Amino acid sequence: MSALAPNRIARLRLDRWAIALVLVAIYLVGLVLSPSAFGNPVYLLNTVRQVTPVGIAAIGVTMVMIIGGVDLSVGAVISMTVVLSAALMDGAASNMPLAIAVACCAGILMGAINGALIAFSRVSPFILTLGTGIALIGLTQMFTGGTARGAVAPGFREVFNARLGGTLPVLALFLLGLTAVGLVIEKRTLLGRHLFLLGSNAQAARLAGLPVRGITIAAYTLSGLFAALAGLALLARSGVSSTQAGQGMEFQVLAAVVLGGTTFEGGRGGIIGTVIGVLVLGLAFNLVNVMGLPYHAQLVVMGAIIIAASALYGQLGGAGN
Amino acid sequence: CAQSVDALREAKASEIVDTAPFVKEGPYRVGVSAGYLSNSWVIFALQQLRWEASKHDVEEIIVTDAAFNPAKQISDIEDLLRQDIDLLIYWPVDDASVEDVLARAIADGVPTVQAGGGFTASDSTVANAYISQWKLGEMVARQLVKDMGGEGKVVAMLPIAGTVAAVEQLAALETVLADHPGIELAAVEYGDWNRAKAKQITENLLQRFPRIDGVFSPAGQMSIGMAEAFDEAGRLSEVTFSPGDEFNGWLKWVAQHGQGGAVTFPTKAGSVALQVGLDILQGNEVKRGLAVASEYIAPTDIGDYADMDAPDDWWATDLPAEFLPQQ
Amino acid sequence: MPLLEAHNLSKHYAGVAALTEVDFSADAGEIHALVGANGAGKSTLMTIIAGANTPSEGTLSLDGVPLRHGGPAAAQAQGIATVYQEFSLVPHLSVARNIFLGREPVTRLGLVDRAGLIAQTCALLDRFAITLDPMAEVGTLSVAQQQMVEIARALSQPARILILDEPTAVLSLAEQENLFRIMRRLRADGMLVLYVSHYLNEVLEIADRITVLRDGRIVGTRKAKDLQISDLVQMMIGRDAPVAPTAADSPERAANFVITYATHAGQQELTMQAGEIVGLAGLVGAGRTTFGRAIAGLHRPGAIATLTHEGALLNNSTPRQAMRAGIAYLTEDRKKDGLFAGLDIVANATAAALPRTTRGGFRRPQVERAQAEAVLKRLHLVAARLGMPVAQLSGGNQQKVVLGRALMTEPRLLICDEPTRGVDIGAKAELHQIIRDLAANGAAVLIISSEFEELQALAHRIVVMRDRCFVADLPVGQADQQEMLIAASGGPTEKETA
Amino acid sequence: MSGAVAQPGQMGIAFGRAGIWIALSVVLVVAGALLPQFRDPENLANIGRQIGVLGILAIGQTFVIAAGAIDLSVGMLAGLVVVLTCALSPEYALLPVMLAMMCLGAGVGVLNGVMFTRLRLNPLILTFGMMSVLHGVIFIITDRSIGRAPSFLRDLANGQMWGVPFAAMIVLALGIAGHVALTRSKFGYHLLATGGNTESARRAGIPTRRIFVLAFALSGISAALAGLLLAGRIGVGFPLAGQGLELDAIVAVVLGGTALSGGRGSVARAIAGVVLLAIISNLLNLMQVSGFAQTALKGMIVVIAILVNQPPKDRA
Ligand SMILES: Nc1ncnc2c1ncn2[C@@H]1O[C@H](COP(=O)(O)OP(=O)(O)OP(=O)(O)O)[C@@H](O)[C@H]1O
Ligand SMILES: Nc1ncnc2c1ncn2[C@@H]1O[C@H](COP(=O)(O)OP(=O)(O)OP(=O)(O)O)[C@@H](O)[C@H]1O
Ligand SMILES: [Mg+2]
Ligand SMILES: [Mg+2]
Repeated sequence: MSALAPNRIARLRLDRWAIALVLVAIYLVGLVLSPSAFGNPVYLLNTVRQVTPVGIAAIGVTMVMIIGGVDLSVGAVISMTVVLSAALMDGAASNMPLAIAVACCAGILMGAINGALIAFSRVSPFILTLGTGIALIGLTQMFTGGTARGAVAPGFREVFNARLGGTLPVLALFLLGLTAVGLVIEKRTLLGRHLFLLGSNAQAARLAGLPVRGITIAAYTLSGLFAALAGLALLARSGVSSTQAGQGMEFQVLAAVVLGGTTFEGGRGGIIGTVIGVLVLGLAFNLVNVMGLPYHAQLVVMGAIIIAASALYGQLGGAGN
Repeated sequence: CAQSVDALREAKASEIVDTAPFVKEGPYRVGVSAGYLSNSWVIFALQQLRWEASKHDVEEIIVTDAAFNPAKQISDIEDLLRQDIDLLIYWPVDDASVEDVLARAIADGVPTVQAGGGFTASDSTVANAYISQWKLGEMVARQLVKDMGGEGKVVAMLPIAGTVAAVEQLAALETVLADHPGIELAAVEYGDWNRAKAKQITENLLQRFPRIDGVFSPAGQMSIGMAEAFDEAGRLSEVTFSPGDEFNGWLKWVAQHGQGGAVTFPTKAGSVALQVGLDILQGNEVKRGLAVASEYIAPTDIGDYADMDAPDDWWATDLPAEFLPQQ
Repeated sequence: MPLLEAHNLSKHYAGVAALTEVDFSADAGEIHALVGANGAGKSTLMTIIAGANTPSEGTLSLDGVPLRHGGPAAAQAQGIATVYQEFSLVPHLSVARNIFLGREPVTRLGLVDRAGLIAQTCALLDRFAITLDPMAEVGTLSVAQQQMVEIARALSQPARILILDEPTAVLSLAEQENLFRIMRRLRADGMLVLYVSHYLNEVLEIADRITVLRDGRIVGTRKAKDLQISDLVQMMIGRDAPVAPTAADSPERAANFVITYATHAGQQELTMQAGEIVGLAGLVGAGRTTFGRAIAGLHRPGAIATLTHEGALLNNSTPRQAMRAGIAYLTEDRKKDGLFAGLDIVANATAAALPRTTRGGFRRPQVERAQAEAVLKRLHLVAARLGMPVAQLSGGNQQKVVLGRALMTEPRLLICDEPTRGVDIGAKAELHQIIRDLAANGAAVLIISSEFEELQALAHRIVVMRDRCFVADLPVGQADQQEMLIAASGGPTEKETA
Repeated sequence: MSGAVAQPGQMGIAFGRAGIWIALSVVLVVAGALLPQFRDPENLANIGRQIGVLGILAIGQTFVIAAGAIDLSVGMLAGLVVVLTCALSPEYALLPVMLAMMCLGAGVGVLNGVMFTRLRLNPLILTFGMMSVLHGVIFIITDRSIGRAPSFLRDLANGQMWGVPFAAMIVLALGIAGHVALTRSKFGYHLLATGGNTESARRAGIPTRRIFVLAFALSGISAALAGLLLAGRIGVGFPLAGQGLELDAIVAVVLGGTALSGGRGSVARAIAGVVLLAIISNLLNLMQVSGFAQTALKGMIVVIAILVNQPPKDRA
């Protein structure tokens, strides 16, 4: 019996926390370049508020990616819930519960459809969810006829954008709460363990008698639900519905999840990493913005940060091919 | 330079075009190639066009949507030409990109009319029903300078980088500011006609600049996002907003806050385009460019335009009920 | 001068020393075997020689000339051909393309000569009397057939050294005999064959010299003819061999399992008693795995197994249902559908029995851990921590974890497909004892094995399968190896089953 | 990528390979029978023109996907080529510009490939980052349409001979070359092996890193070629010209039955996928389906097509 040497344990920790190191590094760079911004809690919490929609959606997508899938339809689901809930609210506070409930159900339905199609076939989830996402965008546009219908109920935006004690935004709390929910699912429930088992080895999971299809559907359904909640958060943030609200968000979400150490192969990673990944992207975007780089330079820097951060992570032994 | 471009444009616009090769008997089939449809202004302009068509001898309107993809728009126009249309109305993703295919349309005897924000002087566009983004930008900039008293630090929020709208609005702003050295253009950002994005960018601008005196934002959609960011940062009082367009959400905001105002970006450009097209088909005298004028609405007069019961994503309009977009 | 010489080789994996200061030499024209317990470092040494692995320290030389490390391609170019312990085939490609991977013949146009490729493959397979379809996609072949593809690939190279890392673990008797013939022929041609195996009797039969590794160090190199199995075991594990196991007595005939197997060839039946261990023998591709998987709910067209227990029909329509009905299946391909490689030991062991440890959908990690620990203790698992990734365990210990998973479901019928493949002799005896205990506690056990000794040691009854049919059913006392081979390969048999 | 995996049944493959051809035939027959405008040779020529850019992109993408990676940067790369070609053409001769663009494409591809193999990055994330970088570079060059495509490219993209558009001929020629390279050349053999199981290929002595770099380089070159044709098609250096092309190309490749997990792939079927998408888009236009409904239908068609055209089933 060979005992494990201590440096192996240290190394494992390093793998897991690589993305946190990246976060700290970016933060320190920000602090040096713009102490007034990055030293200011109001500013930092505002960054959290900005990334809330992406962050919430990323929690759901993490669960899907743990089982080795991927969900590119989240952008479309976000757009759909934004439009749908605004249309149902129709400017009246009394409609709010109904609108929120329907939006969540729509997200769940879309997720369940994705999950069922994937569970009962052998198609690539990447292309399948790309397809269902495109279809959903079209359906949303048909529903609206091109103008964003409806209006946000009074108070909806105000409540979510309020700052408790003048610093802590309610939206950030919303993200925190949903992160906690996601963490409980991941770490403490049967489903959470099933996600990892299925993602680690689908064949073995089937042989071990796990309800593979049920797990798949559950994961995608959760992704749909979290995307719907992200849509509500986005509606709260932007205050207006738009058929393009979630356009392209799926790639930000994907970048964050992968940065956080959840791989496309599945079986590893987790929500903590994802949330840190989201924050890395948020801080990076703010950093280039605060530095006053023009729009196009921002794109270059963003791309470079995504590559560099995941390269650093890969070098530390985490992701990779 | 940009100013002279506009002058040149006006000169070119007053040319009389040769309609002889296109004259035809009705009823007409009209093809509409939209560069994009997922935008409420465009939807209203299209409804204006349909409304106008209902008053004339138009048998069918066929609409395609290129969803911002210039190559798809070329394909769309090719496909429209295969459906025996008599008139092609389009608004381009990019005006130069459709030139070749429009030339083929003309060779097929189908006149081409551009609708919306741009003016194209090329031979492959027979006529334009246009709103000058440059003029609009200039009006907005002048009003802003006036409201600010010619002093202070300004940030500009433009639509998608690279679009005609973004290019001409910026050119107009820079031209106006050249005469007003007291005003400093601190930052130019692109909010993609996206309220949430404009808001996020503004939040960062607020962090970057301890003081911002003015906002140049001709698109009302983005102006609201910006206003929310200023509001949430508790800094709404320090800033002067430029006029936006007739985006209903913005009009409502102006009505509530009594500042900013609006410069119209009339959706009736759609019906004007159809009229011009029909004039060509009927051999009437047609100028190469028919400008649909923008006008300034002061905050005090906004009440006539803002529809407090309609959604934000809505435009001041005189469309009859049956032609209103679905709500 | 020895053909191959290793001097002072060491290999460290993040804190684990797989090899420590190994000095090793082997000559042309010999079959040199390497033995050692699981994790002793045999494969590590082989992969380093094959160029697929870089040593942390030390040098290798060929004919006295130092080998520079240049990856597998360089090693191949210098005449080293390798059959790796883990599969190294590309499943989507055909047998022919796999065999000549990287060395495809080309036509004058510079394109791959497809006809030539097939022809060369056929010639090679004929020369070594290997029966394989050159056009078949490798992924569709059985494990044993895939192993033969790997061997054929190694043989297709002009080599001076052939490395075989546990080649016979998945082979059945006939292939094994053929392989030994081939090895002797290569030896006669002056080649060095490096041979890793856990089957000590095989090793003693075929090898000229034997090197024993323990914990990454060389214990010694001896002439095979000077050695007995007991000496080898002594060298490998540092103590005497475990007591040779014998077959247990037949149990009371009780609670019947009747298994009906429907194939294209028709329906047949197999009965088993609770407490009985039935061995399933057969040559490669006889269809034993397919049968076992069908019982466990992994049916495929033309292989449907239904079963009754005391007359009551059990639902085995899916693996999940089968598991609920008390049927557990231990896979022959641990890596592919046994292990959750990235997860820790507890997660692996409890995977099938998780609902038993949860309350209201919420996990109770302590309960999980305690239950896993209890089972794994019974199996004498050797691991530093229960929280370590299962992939870091040695093969035998991995097998124990997978077996532990099956035991946690408390099965009434356990199907073990090649349960001790790639497991060292010490662990093997332990696994055998566990299976016996399980049967003694009332479970019916079906053992699929290509190793006659294993079946003889464990089973009460041996069923022989040929071409998807049960062709003989013998009490273990009456089954001798000769007779089983005849039955398995299609000769006349004494007792035919229904 | 682990040991011996997927165990496809023969039936599944046979159908998987035929799937795209069946779909294409069905759509052709039905459309030809029901819509006279569709049969119109001019309309068919239009479709031929419309497959040019995507067809070329799909060829390059097939190589990368068959190698087990993916390249999201090709759309923006093509867009960059469009902008540069149009910007440079007025001043420089056509041939040097085209050569420079091919070098640019190859360079970006090699950069992708080297980063992929050396930094062990996930290809999706790597090329997504590269896409963002290229997007930025385009806008550093220009934020508006610039220049004019040389007339040669414009004629190439829009012209035809004997009723067959040049664009279709180019796709056909490159497609045959790509198909032969993937199915008959040593490089193709080694690429499919690398995609099927990288470690096995490496152990067989295949320089897998070089294979990946070459695959990405091919993808970059095909993006450059597609960009040149796209420049001819739209005639002007529009900065966003390439946006979204990468996803369409990937969809086409997958419709053609190439698995995203690598190891399988067919250039011919990828091009069939492109043709199918072009025909569907053409049909929806001819049938006057509204733009929004077209989007919805396109998504549903992708879903149905991949459900019908599934990868082969694993051994139970
Ligand atoms: N990639 C790796 N990372 C970390 N440790 C490894 C790795 N590969 C092997 N080891 C460790 O190195 C040691 C030697 O392993 P090796 O595979 O050489 O043993 P072996 O003698 O071939 O055993 P077996 O009989 O089970 O095949 C073991 O402790 C194993 O856990
Ligand atoms: N009932 C059946 N119907 C159709 N095909 C079968 C059937 N049984 C077995 N086969 C085929 O025969 C081949 C060998 O079967 P299998 O792997 O079950 O044999 P095995 O005896 O376990 O051999 P090995 O020694 O290789 O483990 C498989 O490829 C399988 O497809
Ligand atoms: Mg080994
Ligand atoms: Mg078997």
